[in-house]
Amino acid sequence: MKIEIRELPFAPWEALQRYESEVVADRYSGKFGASAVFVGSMRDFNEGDEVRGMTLEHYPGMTEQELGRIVAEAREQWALLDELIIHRVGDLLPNEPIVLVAVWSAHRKDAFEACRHIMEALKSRAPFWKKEQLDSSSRWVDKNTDGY
Amino acid sequence: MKIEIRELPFAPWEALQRYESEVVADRYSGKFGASAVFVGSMRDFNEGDEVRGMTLEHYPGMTEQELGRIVAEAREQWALLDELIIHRVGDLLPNEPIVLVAVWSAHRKDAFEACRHIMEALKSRAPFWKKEQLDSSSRWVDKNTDGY
Amino acid sequence: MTVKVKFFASLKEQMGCDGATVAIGEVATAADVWLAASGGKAMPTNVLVAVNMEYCDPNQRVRSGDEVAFFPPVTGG
Amino acid sequence: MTVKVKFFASLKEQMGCDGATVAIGEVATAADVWLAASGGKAMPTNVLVAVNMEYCDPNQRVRSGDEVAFFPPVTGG
Repeated sequence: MKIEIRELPFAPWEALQRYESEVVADRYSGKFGASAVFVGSMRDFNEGDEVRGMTLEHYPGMTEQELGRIVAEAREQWALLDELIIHRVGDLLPNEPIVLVAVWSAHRKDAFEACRHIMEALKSRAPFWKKEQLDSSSRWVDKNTDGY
Repeated sequence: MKIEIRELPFAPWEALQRYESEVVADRYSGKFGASAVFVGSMRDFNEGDEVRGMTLEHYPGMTEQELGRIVAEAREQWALLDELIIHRVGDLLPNEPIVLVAVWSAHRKDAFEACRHIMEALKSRAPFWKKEQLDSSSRWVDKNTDGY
Repeated sequence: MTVKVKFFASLKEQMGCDGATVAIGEVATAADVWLAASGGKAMPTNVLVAVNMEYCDPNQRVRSGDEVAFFPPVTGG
Repeated sequence: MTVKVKFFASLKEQMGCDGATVAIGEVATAADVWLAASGGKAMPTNVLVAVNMEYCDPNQRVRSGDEVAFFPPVTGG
């Protein structure tokens, strides 16, 4: 398992390629029949307004711990081999990836369900906060919508 | 949308990186908030036996058509921006990726649900057949298990 | 009329060929094509049928020149 | 005893600071810490509370040296 909170932009597919070849393929060669991935990227619109940029604040320490607890809970419910979570903080521009959640499992049902569960739990529990920059003002995002 | 049936091995994360940067980011810049991906890889065990290799047969023409119909149905049910499906045929070795299903959407609910739906429909309808090579024999895979 | 018949995977191995052009009477269903192509064998219940690359019921009417495919449950992905 | 208080995001802006070390009586809950740190303001109903980086109820007892955090609904992902 790897959980990374980072200030700098990241390339999700390259990060997956690297993590899978360096870690997952090494430890679980021939065992991971299924991987499910979600990538959330910054859109340039929200609630009817054009969004120029975004600042992501987080609670250092608690964020990593809470994501670790979310993954541990998922492991109790599904048969997972490995997990990778990357989340941006700091200043973002439209199109930039915000979050990556990836899981590897022997079976596709576990991979699909655990990936979605981890993502929804991240949205509702991990201490991150978004502030959107509009043309001439900024605003905190109120709350995340339910994803089910 | 791109549907590719290929004889040669493929690197799923590199294929995603390429398709997203060349096609999706170009057409839907700032619009795709969510992408969901499933990658199925060949395991080295099945039903208690070690599997040494696999041959994937398909029905050329119908396979592409059926996958196109599956994507069209998904587009009726969910708000999708783009889709990428890659599926191997021919001779495979353990660890090699068999299938990639990726969808891009503005919203994560649509991305998650459409990706899983397309994958399950592919499993139950797309005309592919697996033959496993064991130590000293080979066998056709009987049927796919239900993924829900 | 004639139709083009195709078999795939384990069914291809059982039939010993991947297909044939079959002559059949003008009014015929996919099931009739199976009987003509298989030499009268009963069609296994799990066999899937496609006419012109679309799934269909074995009772579907076929027309001259149609491609009629028979195959076992699919196992891709 | 003293506890370390933290505020985040819009709450940090409203409070005008990102935290403080607060002196409070020996028997105190997270809600008591809020009152001491906010100068007696009522805690908004949507505020989340974490003690030592774990979510908890505002009524949870705190101990000397605890880190008590208050923040608005989270909006990551």
